[in-house]
Amino acid sequence: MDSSDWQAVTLTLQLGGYTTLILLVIATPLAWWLARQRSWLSAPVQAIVALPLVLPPTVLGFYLLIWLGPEGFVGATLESLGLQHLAFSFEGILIGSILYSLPFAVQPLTESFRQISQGQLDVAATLGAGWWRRFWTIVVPSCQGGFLIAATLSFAHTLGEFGVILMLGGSIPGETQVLSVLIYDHAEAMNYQAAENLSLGLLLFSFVVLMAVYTWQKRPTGGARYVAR
Amino acid sequence: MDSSDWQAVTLTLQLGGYTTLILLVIATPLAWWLARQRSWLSAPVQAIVALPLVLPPTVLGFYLLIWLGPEGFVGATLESLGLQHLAFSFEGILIGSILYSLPFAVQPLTESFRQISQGQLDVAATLGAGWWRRFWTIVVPSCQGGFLIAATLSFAHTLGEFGVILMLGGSIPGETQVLSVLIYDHAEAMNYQAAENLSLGLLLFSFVVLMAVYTWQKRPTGGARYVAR
Amino acid sequence: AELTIAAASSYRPLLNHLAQQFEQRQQHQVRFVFGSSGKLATQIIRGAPFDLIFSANMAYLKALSDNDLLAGEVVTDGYGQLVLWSKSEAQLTAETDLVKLLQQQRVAIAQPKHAPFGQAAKGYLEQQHIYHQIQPNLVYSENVAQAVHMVHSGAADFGFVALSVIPLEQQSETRMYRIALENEALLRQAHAVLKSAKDKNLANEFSRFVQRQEFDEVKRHYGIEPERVKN
Amino acid sequence: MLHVDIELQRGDFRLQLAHQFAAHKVTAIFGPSGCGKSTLLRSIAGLEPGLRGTVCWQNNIWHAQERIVKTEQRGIALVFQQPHLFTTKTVEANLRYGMPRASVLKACAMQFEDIIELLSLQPFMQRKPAQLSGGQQQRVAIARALLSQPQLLLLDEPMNGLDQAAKSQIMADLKRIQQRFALPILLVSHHVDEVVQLADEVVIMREGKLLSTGTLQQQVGQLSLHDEGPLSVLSISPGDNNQKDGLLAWQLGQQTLWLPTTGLPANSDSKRLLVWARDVSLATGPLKNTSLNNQVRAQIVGFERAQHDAEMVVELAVGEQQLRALVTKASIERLNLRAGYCVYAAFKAAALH
Amino acid sequence: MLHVDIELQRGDFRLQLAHQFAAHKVTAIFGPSGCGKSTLLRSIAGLEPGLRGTVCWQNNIWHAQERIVKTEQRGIALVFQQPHLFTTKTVEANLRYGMPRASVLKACAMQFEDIIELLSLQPFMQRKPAQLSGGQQQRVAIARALLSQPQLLLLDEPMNGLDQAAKSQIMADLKRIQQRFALPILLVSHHVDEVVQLADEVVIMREGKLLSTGTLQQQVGQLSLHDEGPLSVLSISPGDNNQKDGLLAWQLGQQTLWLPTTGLPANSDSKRLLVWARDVSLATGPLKNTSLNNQVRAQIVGFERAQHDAEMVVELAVGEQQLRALVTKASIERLNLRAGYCVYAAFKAAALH
Ligand SMILES: Nc1ncnc2c1ncn2[C@@H]1O[C@H](COP(=O)(O)OP(=O)(O)OP(=O)(O)O)[C@@H](O)[C@H]1O
Ligand SMILES: Nc1ncnc2c1ncn2[C@@H]1O[C@H](COP(=O)(O)OP(=O)(O)OP(=O)(O)O)[C@@H](O)[C@H]1O
Ligand code: MOO
Ligand SMILES: [Mg+2]
Ligand SMILES: [Mg+2]
Repeated sequence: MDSSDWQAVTLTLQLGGYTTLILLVIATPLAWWLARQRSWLSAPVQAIVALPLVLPPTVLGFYLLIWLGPEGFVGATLESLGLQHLAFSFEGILIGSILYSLPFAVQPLTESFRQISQGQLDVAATLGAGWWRRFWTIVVPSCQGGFLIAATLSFAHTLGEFGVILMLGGSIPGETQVLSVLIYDHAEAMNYQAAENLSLGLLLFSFVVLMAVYTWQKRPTGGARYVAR
Repeated sequence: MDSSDWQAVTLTLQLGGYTTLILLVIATPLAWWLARQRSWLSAPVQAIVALPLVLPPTVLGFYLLIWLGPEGFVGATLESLGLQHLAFSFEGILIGSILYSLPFAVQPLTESFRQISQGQLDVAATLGAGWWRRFWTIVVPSCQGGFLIAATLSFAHTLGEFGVILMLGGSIPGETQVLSVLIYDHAEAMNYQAAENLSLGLLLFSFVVLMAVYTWQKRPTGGARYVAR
Repeated sequence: AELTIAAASSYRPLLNHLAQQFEQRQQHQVRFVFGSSGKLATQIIRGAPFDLIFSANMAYLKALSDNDLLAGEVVTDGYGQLVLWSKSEAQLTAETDLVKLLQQQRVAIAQPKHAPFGQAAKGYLEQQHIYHQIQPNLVYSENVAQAVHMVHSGAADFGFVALSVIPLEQQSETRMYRIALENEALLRQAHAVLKSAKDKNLANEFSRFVQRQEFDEVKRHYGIEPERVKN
Repeated sequence: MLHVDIELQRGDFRLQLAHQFAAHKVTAIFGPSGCGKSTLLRSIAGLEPGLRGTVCWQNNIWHAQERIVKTEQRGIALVFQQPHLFTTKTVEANLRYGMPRASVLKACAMQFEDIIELLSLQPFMQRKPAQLSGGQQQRVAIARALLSQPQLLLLDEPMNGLDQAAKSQIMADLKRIQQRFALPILLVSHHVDEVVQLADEVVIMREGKLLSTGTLQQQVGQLSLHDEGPLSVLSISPGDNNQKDGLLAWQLGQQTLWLPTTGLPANSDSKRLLVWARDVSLATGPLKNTSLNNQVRAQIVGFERAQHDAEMVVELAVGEQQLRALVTKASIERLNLRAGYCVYAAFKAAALH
Repeated sequence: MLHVDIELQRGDFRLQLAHQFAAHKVTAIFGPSGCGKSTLLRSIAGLEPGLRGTVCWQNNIWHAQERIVKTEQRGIALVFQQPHLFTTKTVEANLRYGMPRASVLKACAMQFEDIIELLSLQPFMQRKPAQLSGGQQQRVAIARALLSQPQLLLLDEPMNGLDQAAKSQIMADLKRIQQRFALPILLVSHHVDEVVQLADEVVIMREGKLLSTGTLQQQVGQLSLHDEGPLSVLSISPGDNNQKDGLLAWQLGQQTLWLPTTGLPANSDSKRLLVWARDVSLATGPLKNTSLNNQVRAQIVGFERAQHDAEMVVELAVGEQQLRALVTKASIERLNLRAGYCVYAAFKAAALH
């Protein structure tokens, strides 16, 4: 592995980490709203969240490139504010990844929130716990599984995704060239050995991370089995 | 839209439909096992299921191409049995899609199964309901949300995914050229208008399907709100 | 009968035109699988059911030939034309100072690791000793077609692309600058009939068809120079 | 006949008991919170993984080392401590869940309409469980269990959350159904009145083990240890069927008692009379001019300590049977009550079953 | 002082009531299953969306059109009909959830150790709720509510699933705590004994509406309508504090009663004596030679129909107070009992609170 490989690794981890983090922050309130509010808007919003998935990543990347680029709606607005447009930047691929993995975070969380015991929330309220405390002490532990799925699916999907990132990011080493793009480049150049080495590394790393997460989750949470008595 | 577009549409729907169906069939027992058995194998299996996600789709497609192709382990075995190898065939891209979308089906279902009320299952058993009946009458309705997420994420992801399919299937019109590949192709040919038309059609169609599914799901299931009393 | 032809994206406009002619005259169907040369070569090695390959990169054709997958000779169709394409009017000439021009600009280039036009562009910049100055401005795409997208979308200001993939109506001389390469062989465009071809006769027929003299003008029109260009 | 000889470990808690439950009768399982009553019922139902030992039901092995019959094949119904209604189904669907097919149902013990009626569920049939009050949910759970036409009914504190009127009504009907179809029932309850009203046999548990077992009459002393104080159960047989002013004559050995008529089926079986010791007063001679019209001659057998220091439990023999009276020590002194003496015991019956 | 004037619609069911709950006292809410008791408590707690009307607590508006105070800011605790323990937390974490910070806690009414002790939770502190029996879970729920040091305690059938011993213990301590800190409690219960033991005021509900309200004494007649039969509550004051043979003298108007001493704090307040009508016997003169040592002179005020046709409820005046006796019509004839006559009423007290 040379230095550009290491750069790609760091960048990938950053992208995966930020994407997952930001997704959780965005998806949580959205999922909460979807799960707990019975508005006519829920179904369309849920559908729209899933839509980026159905487009081929490069095509999605192309449209994002247009919107976030200097001539696009978002990019132009940013530039008129004296800021940079987002094409070919880390911020840009971050936005792309977030958009593209959004449903993997929103959907499991929504379902998780739907299953919460209203009884426990009510009790917590009578015990003086405000919204935040209820959220951290009741919702988060009960929905641990949902958060975990949201996080691991988003993270894994961000690691592997490259169509959007390649198009939107331009694969600039150290800025937007993530590992998946690098592996793709190696494979495309029939540089199979290099591709395989990187792939194996990525797989191994991901396996270790996922294993750790799932093993940690397996800690008995009280054995649902026996609540029946 | 010309005839090759229509062919692609049919093919895409078939691929999406079969993938979703087969995924549900495979993922359900797997998720059940993961959710209900506390084996040391659960964490590694869960991690492995998620692994295909972290590879760039074309690279995954490349490895699948090797394994399913005439010289690969699977393909060679099939050929030695007088059958066809699976590269560049509909069956091949079906397997690829299934593998690639597996975590989206397994994970939400696992979490859903974890949340099932053991009390209700126990009661059903005492009322004479065998495993199958319990599954269909208690598990499926309680996990409706989980199944729905599994199905919609798998379906949407299969519609949009093209890296694996392109590599493994070779984009042969009428055989393995699905809509996402076609859109990609149109875009690549700078046939932006065609790509946009197809994309819009795909988005619209997906939106309608997803809307229908989520609206149907929204039917009140008893207002968890009031169970607390 | 039907021909399935694997072709590099830089061939797309030309082959579409030629195939139309072929179909009209021969009553045969031709279908294309366009992709990057590397991907196509990989697929052929793994048993893809293609009849011919049109590649923009001789290395991949050599790999196929090494694997004994070619049914005949490698036939050169011509040479690709590398151009620097601008998103707006630019009045580029040989005298233009590229370093100055490309300063603070985004320049799209196909990934030199595997895309021949990218390689060619990189080679050109190196040969001009300006690669280091320009490198920070480069953004990489999967292939030349995507490099064109990047310019087209307005996100990149310039792109090193193949003339053949620029839409005809946008090939105004004011927006592009043809780059004369030291070694055009780098962009040699060639095709070969594959061993896996179902109907070798038909495949050979198509191979001969595209070699006809009458299509030289067409080739040139679509950005592939059948003859060596002498400056 | 249900034979149980099991062992089960849950953390520190160990359930270990062997007992043969009477067929066709109601066995009450009684014991303090956490002594393993629910775990016992769940073990019998086949719901506790890791159970060791044997469970046999009428010559069928339900659980043994080599063979475990699945819960759903045991033909039982279990009303759990929580209603556990099927949340996604309407009340009606809940009720019908365990019901045999209509063709079989005709000949069945419990008819749909009767049970709905008994538990007053008519207004809720199309509701979802979440739209019911606690007591209403509990009633649905009971009805659902009964409608599955079990061979063996396991009830885990089934009357929790029911109001007194509903409870009496349901217990009476349950008893009626039980007797008509000789349905064996295991009943877990913390309420002596429920136990006394329904049970024929009593199993008392303590910390996962059997403390004692026997018929209700034999076990009355043990039940007494619980807070409601000592009590007695007297067997009485129908007298010459003289009915006077709404009172019915019953024979307690040689003596006659006049008790208000009850809705219980007036078959010739003997009935049980539950008498709390605190309701029994003693006199050295028959009392006149009092509304206490059931005064029986009894002999003092002995004395027992009572919960309160100022009181004693006087053990009396009425014919063959045992009666307990709770009186103050002051009264014992004043009346000079000694073992062997004959006294008149006056009481009002708390319940006739 | 809690003032409630609310309206709530749930499907066909409509809760509509206005009442001013006494401050510093225990108000029992009594009524058949499904009459809206839980819904009332939840409304007061602010847990029922769509509630209309006003809820005021000591001059603070908790709920009104323009202003709704959040549940968590009301300083209440509610023990729900189901324990609803936090499944992911240990018992200890459950208990500490609502507790104020340690610094504040020092001055608090309910100390951690005391409550653990009272509810015997010591052995379970590190367990998860799923590893507890039904009764144990219920106890944790009660402890958790008490430890949050509420200003107002709402109890929804809190004693469900508890055995008699635990129940008596907890009720006695609850009463003690309540009196010491003048903690207002709303108690939903189906058990007359719980109501009588704890309540000062009684609210009776029927189908979402108030049926009647009043002090326990006033409401005793209403409670009687429930199955356990008619009863009376007598106020007695401490006598000259003569203690004899473990018996304590109490004044019932001009007359003296001798009752076993109790663990209740022997302050100078008057106590309540609960007497079931079926435990009262009447005689035309004082009875001699009997263990019935509490015989009071009473005047017959009138007669009421009883549940059973063969019996009548005799209403008696003992000084200012009302006493009920359940006797057979046959006895009434035999003793020639008529309104205005004086009789001697003998009884054993069921409970002293
Ligand atoms: N996983 C466990 N670890 C430790 N102890 C357990 C576990 N599961 C159950 N127990 C204990 O087993 C005992 C028996 O529980 P069970 O539910 O059978 O009691 P019960 O007699 O039904 O009590 P209740 O009347 O309160 O319902 C309880 O003391 C409980 O604490
Ligand atoms: N969504 C609903 N639709 C129709 N009726 C409802 C709904 N929710 C509650 N109810 C009714 O409201 C009434 C009051 O319920 P609540 O839980 O307050 O009763 P309760 O007095 O606590 O009864 P219990 O003693 O059985 O617990 C019940 O009759 C119930 O059926
Ligand atoms: O042959 Mo390409 O289109 O430069 O990848
Ligand atoms: Mg229990
Ligand atoms: Mg209630």
